[in-house]
Amino acid sequence: MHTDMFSYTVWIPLILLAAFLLVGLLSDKLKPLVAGLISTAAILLAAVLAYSAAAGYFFGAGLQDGHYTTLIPFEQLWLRFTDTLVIKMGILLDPISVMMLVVVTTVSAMVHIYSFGYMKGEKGFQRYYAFLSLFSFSMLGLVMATNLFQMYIFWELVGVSSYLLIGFYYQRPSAVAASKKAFIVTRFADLGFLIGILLLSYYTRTFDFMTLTQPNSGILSSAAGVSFMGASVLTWALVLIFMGGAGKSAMFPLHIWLPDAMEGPTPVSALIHAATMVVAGVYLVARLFAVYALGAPAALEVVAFIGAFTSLFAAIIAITQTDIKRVLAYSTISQIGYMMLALGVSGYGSEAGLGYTASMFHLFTHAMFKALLFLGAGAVIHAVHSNEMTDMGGLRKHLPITHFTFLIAALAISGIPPLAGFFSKDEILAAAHGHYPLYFWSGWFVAGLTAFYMFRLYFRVFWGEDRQYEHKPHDAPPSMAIALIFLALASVVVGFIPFSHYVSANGEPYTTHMHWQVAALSVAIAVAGIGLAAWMYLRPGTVADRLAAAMPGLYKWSKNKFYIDEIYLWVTRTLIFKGLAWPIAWFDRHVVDGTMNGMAWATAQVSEKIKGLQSGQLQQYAYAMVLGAVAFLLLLLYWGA
Amino acid sequence: MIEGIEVFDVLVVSTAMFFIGIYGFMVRKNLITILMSVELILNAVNINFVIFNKYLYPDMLQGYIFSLFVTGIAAAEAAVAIAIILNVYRHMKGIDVEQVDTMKY
Amino acid sequence: METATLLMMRNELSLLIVILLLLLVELFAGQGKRIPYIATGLFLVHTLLGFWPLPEGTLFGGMFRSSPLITIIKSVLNTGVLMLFMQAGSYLQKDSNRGKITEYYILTLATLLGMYFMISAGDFLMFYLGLELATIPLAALVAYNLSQMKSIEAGAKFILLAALASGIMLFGISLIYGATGSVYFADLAEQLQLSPMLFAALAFFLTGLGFKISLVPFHFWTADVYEGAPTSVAAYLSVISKGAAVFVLITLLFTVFEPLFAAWEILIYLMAVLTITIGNLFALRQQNMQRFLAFSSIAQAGFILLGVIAGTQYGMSTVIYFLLVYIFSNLGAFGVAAIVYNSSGKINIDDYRGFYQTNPKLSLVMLLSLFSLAGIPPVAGFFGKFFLFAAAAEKGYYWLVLIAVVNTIISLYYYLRVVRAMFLDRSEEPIGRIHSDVLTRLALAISVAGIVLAGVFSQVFDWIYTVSWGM
Amino acid sequence: MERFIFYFIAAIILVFSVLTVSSRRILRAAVYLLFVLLATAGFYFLLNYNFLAAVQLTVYSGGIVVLIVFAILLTAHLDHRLPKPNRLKAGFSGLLAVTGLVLTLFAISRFEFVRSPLVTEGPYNIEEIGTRLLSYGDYGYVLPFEVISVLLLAAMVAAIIVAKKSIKND
Amino acid sequence: MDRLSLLVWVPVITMIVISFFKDPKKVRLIAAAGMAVQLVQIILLMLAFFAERQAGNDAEMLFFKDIAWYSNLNIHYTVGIDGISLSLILLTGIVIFTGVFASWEITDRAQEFFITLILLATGVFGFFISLDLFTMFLFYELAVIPMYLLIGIWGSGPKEYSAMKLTLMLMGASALLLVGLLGIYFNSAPDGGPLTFNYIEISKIHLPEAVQYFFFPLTFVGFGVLAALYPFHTWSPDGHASAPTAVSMLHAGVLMKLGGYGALRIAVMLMPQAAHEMAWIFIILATIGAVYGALGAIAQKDLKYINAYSSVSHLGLILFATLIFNQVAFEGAVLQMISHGLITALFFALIGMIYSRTHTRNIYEMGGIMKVMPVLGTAYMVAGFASLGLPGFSAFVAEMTIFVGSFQNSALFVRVATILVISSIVITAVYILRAAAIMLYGPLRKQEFELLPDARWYDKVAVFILIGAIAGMGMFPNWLAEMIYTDFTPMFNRFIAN
Repeated sequence: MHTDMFSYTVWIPLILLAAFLLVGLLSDKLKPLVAGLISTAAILLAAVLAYSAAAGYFFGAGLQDGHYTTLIPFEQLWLRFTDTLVIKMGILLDPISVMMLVVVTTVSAMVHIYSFGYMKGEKGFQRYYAFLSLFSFSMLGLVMATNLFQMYIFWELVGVSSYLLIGFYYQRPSAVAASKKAFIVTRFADLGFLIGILLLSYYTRTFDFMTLTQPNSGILSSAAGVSFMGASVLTWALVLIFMGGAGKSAMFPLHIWLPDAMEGPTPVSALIHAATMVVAGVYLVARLFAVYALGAPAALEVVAFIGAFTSLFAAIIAITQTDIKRVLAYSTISQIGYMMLALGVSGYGSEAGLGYTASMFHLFTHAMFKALLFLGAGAVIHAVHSNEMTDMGGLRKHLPITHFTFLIAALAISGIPPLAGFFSKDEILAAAHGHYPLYFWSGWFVAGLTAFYMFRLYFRVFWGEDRQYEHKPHDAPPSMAIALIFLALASVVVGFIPFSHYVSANGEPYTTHMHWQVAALSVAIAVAGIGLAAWMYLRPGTVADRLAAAMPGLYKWSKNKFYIDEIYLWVTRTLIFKGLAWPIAWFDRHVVDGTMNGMAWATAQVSEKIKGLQSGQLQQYAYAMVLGAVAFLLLLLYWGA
Repeated sequence: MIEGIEVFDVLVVSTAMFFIGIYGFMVRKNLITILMSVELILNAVNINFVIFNKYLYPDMLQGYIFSLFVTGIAAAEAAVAIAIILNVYRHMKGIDVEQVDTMKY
Repeated sequence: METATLLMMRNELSLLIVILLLLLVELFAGQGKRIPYIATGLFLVHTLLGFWPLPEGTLFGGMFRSSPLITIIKSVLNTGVLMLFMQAGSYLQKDSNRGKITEYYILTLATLLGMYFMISAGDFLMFYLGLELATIPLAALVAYNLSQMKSIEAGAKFILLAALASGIMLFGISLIYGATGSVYFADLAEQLQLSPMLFAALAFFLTGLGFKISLVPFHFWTADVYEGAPTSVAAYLSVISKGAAVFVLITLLFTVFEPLFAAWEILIYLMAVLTITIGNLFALRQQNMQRFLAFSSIAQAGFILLGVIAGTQYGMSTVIYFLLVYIFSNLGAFGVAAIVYNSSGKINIDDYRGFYQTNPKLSLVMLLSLFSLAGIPPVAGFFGKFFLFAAAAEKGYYWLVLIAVVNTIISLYYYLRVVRAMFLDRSEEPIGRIHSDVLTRLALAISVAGIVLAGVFSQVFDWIYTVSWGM
Repeated sequence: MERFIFYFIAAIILVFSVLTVSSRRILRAAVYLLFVLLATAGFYFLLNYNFLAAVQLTVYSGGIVVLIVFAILLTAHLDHRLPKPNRLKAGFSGLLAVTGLVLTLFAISRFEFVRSPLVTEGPYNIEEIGTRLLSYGDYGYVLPFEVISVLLLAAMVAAIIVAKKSIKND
Repeated sequence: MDRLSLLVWVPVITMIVISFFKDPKKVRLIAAAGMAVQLVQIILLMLAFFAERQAGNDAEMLFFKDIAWYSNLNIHYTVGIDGISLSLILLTGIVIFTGVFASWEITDRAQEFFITLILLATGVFGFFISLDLFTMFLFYELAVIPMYLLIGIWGSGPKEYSAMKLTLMLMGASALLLVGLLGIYFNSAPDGGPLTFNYIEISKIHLPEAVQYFFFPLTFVGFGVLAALYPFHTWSPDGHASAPTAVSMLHAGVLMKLGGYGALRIAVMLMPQAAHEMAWIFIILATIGAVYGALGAIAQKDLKYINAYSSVSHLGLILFATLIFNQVAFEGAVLQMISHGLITALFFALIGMIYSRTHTRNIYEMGGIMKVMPVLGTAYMVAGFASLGLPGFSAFVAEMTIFVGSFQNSALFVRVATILVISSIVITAVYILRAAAIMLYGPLRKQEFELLPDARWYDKVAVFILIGAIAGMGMFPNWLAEMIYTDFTPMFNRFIAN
């Protein structure tokens, strides 16, 4: 009954798929504008459907008997392995998927619109929109997945869309390298995801989220009961699945691809690498939260730890970066770390699941203001044709709209009330505090760092002196401005949504309360961060440089991102390529193949060596004959005796 | 039937002769002497046939006649062989067996 | 003795008549260019007559045997010889052969007659006579190319080694006679038993036949003789002479030497392994086409031993079937080699480079023949080899089969070398376009037809199988 | 008595056999071969196989040896001495021959020959042999007889074409 | 003429017709027409097959036809198909059809080329329809031998060496196989009765275990070599590198599947005990093959070498799956055969097309050619994505089926091997993207490439059909998977019963 109501939701991804196929296949035959319009129309339509679904779900059909149920309005068998292990393609509606629908379609729609201005005149405009549609399709498929395998499928598809979009400027070697890196790193993480799925499904005999997340179903007991190397198999499986999530969400140590992914067009960064795809990992853990929380709390600890560590780690790096998109990228990593942390510290239940709600809330708000930050950064880059902060300054006069919206976003991310970030961050910190104080303090410190680096960025870009610009920077064209303004509004507004009324770990709505101490502390440190940034960067001076000189070690490590890239390079280049691949190639050609050739060679050698037998000498032939006869005789006498 | 002589005694002689012939075949340098060795071999075979016939199976003439035929064939063989050997001589101006090795390996 | 029973020797008699007619032709018609046609025609008649089935039976107190199987093998040999004659015509019409064309036919047919008797022999005397009749004139044929030292040398090597081999074999026969008092096969089978002297007899006897079939280590003459002999004689040696000897070997082993199975099994096993391997190893390195085919035919003989050692009715029929196929294949290969040599004087494998450019049809014949020799489907050689392997496998000689099949890889290498020269390599100056005469082309066509059809149509094999009951 | 004659003949056969294959004068070797063949004939006489002995004398001694001598005369100078055989070759060949001899004799010695109780007093007369050769029943030899005649014919043809001068060259 | 034999006769007739024409233009048209007929025929066959199955015909083999051939060895010409062979026949039909288009530009001895090429395909078709081990073996060898000529005459690089190596190694394998088949045959009637080569008959009996232990390795290795079983895979890089485009396509696409199919259907299915006992050896080899091939591919410069090693890796997956003894894994093996066949054919087709333009296959000598050949470049990327197992393409379906299937075997050894094998998909991503990055992307490396033409119509035919098939199978996998899975059931039940 209720499910029928939502059966139209299947069209949300399908519209986008159709747009992708249409634009992608016709590609050059379409006028760029037409292609863009098709894609944009599709995403707008999808957004409308998504909003109506959200409305229908949250304010109507979703709430049954006091908690939000999971609805599956559409499901189709796709591939059958065994009787129970089947991959279905379906649509799953529950609070977080509906929320994600909204996020994805919203941000995506904004990016589509924004891109009209940003990508204008680019070669491959059609291709760009096709890829955007593909991405949106995949992302929606991912969030609405009804089972692990469907999720994995779309997981891979968003990965490839990301690859395609990062490498959009394929003639730029750095873009190509970045796209490759992004794909391979996430793919490596997905290996864990896949093995995790296989392991989990082997014991539970199902991929279905519905079945898996059923509390008290006992389905997890077999996996929880088997232990391997000190932990239950279920823990292993969930840690492996989390590995996939960590890869996609750029958790340490799999974060390295995300900063490089900034080689892609900026709107893409906003969409994929800030708002939607990178939070897929968070979404994944949230989706399986019941399994984590009920089946393997140890795995959840891993999530919390990785989240906390990553948020701190990335924030430290963000301080010293000079490429504005990279700052934002590390900021994203840091914020996603927050979300992970929140999930990790959450319990199962409504009130106990504050972390869960907080995580989703932050995901939601973050999507808005981080997309805004990126789009703003895009507008800046569009204006000055550079990513480097050193090439910027004093832009507030030239780009008033951008400046204003950017400021809102920066405040939001810094957690200044009453902007969106404040509320969600407050909940996260509160949840962390309830779980383990160290996480709280680290999160609190990160909040300060966040404010600092965001305003470092803000001040250096929009304040200070004008630089030598090639041509006068001009503000964003209308299409871009619309997106900026819309998102700015969202950043202001969404914080007031009573999120816990809609999203909770077990589906039961509840009400959260403001944690005043936590809020005060976090606002204080945010303000301190902003103040520090203002002190260091607002006035001309060399405070920052001196400070850097004072802590050369830390500065250098931070500036070089703790040399993680180098370690990876060493592992791949030296260990895998030089240490494994090349030796194997050599081994194959020379030893394995050499053996085969050697056999041929040996045969030829034997042939050469024995050619003397055929000496042309009559008497040697006779000798051989007699020898043969006598040898035969001897043989027979020997055997016969 | 020779008094006091057993089959084996004769066989010793013939076998020895046979192997002497074989030795000659393998060692002699001249094509004609090789042919002579062949004659020794055939002769040894003949003795075998004859002695078996005489001592063991005198009721029938199988060995006896066999040796007759062997003799005949030896002659035919010798004739053709010698014709060929003469041709070798015509080409090589010599019949040293070790020179007859233009084809090998 | 009735005349009717004498008809059991119809094959021999008609062949004898052909020989005599040719002698008459020699006397009265001189040495014309028409002789090849006359001889081929006469032999064609003889061949056709040969297909007329004959009753089973013996003549001359068991000295001469006849059975459907024997008739078949004779017909098989006839077919081979007929094709050979068709191919040989153009060679014989060369000036250097003037004055001895008829002799070629007479001698060839005399050896064929020898083989008939060898095959039909019911006692060792007939066998020996047949063998010698099949050998001595051959020496003259080998040395046929009198102007060439190689040919003479080949003749000398052949006759002397043949004499040695038959001498050794005779010694073996004499020991058998000594042990049993009879040279009649029918008597022997009952009387033989394992004893050291018979081991000696067996070893010596196998030396003689091994020489004929060119089994290792009695094979050394083969390459030199094939190389020196005229191509058609080499072909004759490799298919007809060898085929007859193989047949005799298998009949003798399974009739006369049946009681000594345990002994000769080892020897045949050993010889099979050695022959295949050594033949292949030497074939690898050959340049001269005839020499190459010589070693190839040695290796093929080794494969035949697989069917011999199986020693069943099935094994027997596979051997005969293989011989038939082998005749087609080898005559195809030799035929092309002969055509090339006679028209261009080229005999090395490297000379065949780019052969396909100029002579696509001939090179296809060669290709099919070589593939058949190598045992590649769907040509008949594949079936032949498969059946041989099956025959050996049936008796559990899996290791032997394994050795043999591994050897087929080596053999494939050298067969493909020729293919490579013909098809893959391009040459600046390939062998020119060759026009061969009608008979030769017909012979090659028969070869090809045989190669292609003998495998696909199982009736051929079935027929042989049915007939070989009376072995 | 006969025994001693046999020993004498055996000695001649063996000694001259060895000489045949070792003499370095080729014509002498031929003569030694003749002695061997004659001694063999003597042996046949001793066995009372007179016809066979006669054939041995005529065909072997009279035919083959004469043929060989002719060939020698055509191909070699009379005072020519063959070079000494290669030591290695002779050594190996000798070793092989002796091994073969020992093995063969060993094999033969293990066989118990049963002497026939029948004591047919030869000599077979020529008539009997002739009848045998021309009869076609059991143990009749007309077929081999015919075959060998074909063989001889063929051998003759063979010898002729080989002996013919090659047209092109000479 | 029965329906299945037509699969052999159509190519044969095509060859005969081709032999009357010399002009390359006509020849290729005839070849294309013939193969089109063949493809249509296969599709009709599929429809008929489904109709039969729908109608409830659950015989193991449909369109069964049996003609006695060599009676004394009990050799028959027996044909019949089930879903497994049918799907591989479809694969072959597609690959040979596109292969003709990929060979469109061949003018040197075109007549001979197409005849030999189609001869090869004939062998493959024959192999897949055969149910008689002898006939099967015959067709198997028939399919291998034309390779020699095809590579040797129309190949490039050290073609003669490669052709010889390939032929010898494959024939060497078939030598082992021959012994294996004979062994099976002569033990096919343990309780007396006539011996048989008939696959169905043999699969019903229980071969003595001692026999299995001797002949299973021979048979498995015999087929395995063709499926690039480590360490007998070395013919494959050289062979593929030297082969002309269509031949590489057919060889990697179809011929190597003969090995996988045989290893599964004959070696494993007929000798289950030995397979079970000895599986660990071959699992190790297959795992090495899967990982090692992928790693080896990273270090290659030549596109064809990359793809050849990639094939080693993917075929390793197939062989691996055949040794898990699980119906899902078996199904996965077959799916992977089809999937890899299509993908690798596409790869080789594209490599051939690119090579014919740039005259190099060294990725370092290219660079940025996406700009001048967007269609080919995009297609190459599609092939790459398909190859690295992206959802939506066939390889994903196949690989996941294998992985899920393999994971059902909970032995620690198998599990470790499975995880290693799964890890190969990451390495696959590395070499695929590496090659693409170097070759397609970045600035155009050579100015003379600026003028190179993009895909011509016949190129597009080949490429689009293959992409269509890959994507079709990737997006709607279940009908194929169900068909294969269902048709494995009787076989698998016997397997379990044994």
